[in-house]
Amino acid sequence: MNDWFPEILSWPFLAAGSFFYLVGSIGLMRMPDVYTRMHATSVSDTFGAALLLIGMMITAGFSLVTAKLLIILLILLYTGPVATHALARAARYAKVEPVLHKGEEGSSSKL
Amino acid sequence: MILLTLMAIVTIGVIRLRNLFGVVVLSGIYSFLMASVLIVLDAVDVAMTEASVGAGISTVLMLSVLYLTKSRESVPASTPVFPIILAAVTAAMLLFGTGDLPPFGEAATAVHEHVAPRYLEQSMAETGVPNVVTSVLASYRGYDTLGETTVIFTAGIAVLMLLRGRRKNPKPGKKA
Amino acid sequence: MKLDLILRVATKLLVPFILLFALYVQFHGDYGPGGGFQAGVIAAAMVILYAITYGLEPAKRAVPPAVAQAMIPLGVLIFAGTGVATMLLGDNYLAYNALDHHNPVHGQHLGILIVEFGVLVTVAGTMVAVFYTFAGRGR
Amino acid sequence: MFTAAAIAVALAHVFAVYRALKGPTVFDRVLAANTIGTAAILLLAVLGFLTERPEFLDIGITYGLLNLIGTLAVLKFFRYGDLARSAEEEPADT
Repeated sequence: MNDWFPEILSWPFLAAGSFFYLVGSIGLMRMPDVYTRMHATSVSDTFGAALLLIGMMITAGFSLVTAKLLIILLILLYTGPVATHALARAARYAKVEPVLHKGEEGSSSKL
Repeated sequence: MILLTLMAIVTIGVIRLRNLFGVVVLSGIYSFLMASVLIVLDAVDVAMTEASVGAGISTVLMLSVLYLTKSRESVPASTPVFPIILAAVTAAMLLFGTGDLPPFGEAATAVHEHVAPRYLEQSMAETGVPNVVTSVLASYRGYDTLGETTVIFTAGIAVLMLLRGRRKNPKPGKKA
Repeated sequence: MKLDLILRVATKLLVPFILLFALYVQFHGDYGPGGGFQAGVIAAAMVILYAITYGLEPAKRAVPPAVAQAMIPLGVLIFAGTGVATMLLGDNYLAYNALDHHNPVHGQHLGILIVEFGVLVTVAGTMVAVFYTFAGRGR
Repeated sequence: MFTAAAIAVALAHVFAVYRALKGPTVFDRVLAANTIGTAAILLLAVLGFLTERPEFLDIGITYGLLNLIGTLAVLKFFRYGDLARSAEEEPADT
């Protein structure tokens, strides 16, 4: 009967998710060193992905698809921070220096 | 198509990069893109295989191979002129050959009219399995799948024999 | 000395779900995408994840290399044995209709499941055994 | 709307591939690979909705579970130079 309602409701989520995803990706491209890039991708990996998936869930209604989307969302929210944590630790261990001053470009260690 | 262009770019990156760790990571990216392309082509089972093998296993196996060798590729001594010419000629011949192929995805070709319609129509009634890929793989073409399993078996046994055999001899001297 | 505490806890929580998903891919392969090969690779990836986080020795205690190596021929035997069984039941090699005389369709379904399970066993065993040999070298 | 989302995710692919090719350190490449994994999952989901075939989502779950394994393998290799070692055998560091 009101078929249009979930569609309209999901639009803001999809739009916001796309926006955050693009912002995070641009951050991944533009930021000066590894740590700030990780910071930028956390936006896209958690917020953008979550909003996109929630938007799709609203569109899908109450079905098996929603359950699978929820599983994907939980997996993303679970593995993303773990991977980023391991990445930051490994980068720190390999002595990749963060860029502290504005004039400096790139990281000082070479791998 | 964006994905195919990205795949070409990543492949060139794999060729140009000398740091082999970077090559491993890039090939992981390549298999992700490949799986996405297969999804676009509606080959769901193949995409799943590509995803599981390319993302999970092959990265780990390449890394463990990398542990046994150096981590940087050596610069080739001379520019390989003859192989480049050979590859260019082969590519030109293949491109010339594709001109005679029917358009991509057309239903009325010889390949699609032999047994495929029968599989698509009868598979549900004959095997009770909704996924046609599974029924073709395991039932209609059961001999082929048996052969593939035997190939995996042979490859695994061969790798095990090779690595085992070489480990015994240089063990006292090499291991310090 | 708990260096990778977060990774350890995360792995411990994730491993059962990967195994569950592998079984889902295996036995739901008739209805959705997937099948024996993919499920075998995912199951092997579970063992590899455990070995990466916890070290090779605990993984070898959990899944002994002898078991992994025995799984390689076992899967092929399951596959080929299905064919022999159908032959003994009075039909052609790998003709699953013979597995259930009352309803050939059920026989087909059962045969496909058994055969896919054989593929799973071989693939998982091969991947795990190859990983053990590669990772165990040079130690 | 789904088309816009698909375009956004595809653009994210482009940026991440740029970072993976350019990245000065290996960690940049690993980060880009991780991002591409996530973006591929979202692309699968969005494409599944665009083409009305939501069974693509199983593959998304596969990606999500296996993406972590590849990332962790690379990082573990960097940290210890060996995939087989466990952290308990390590001398105290960091």
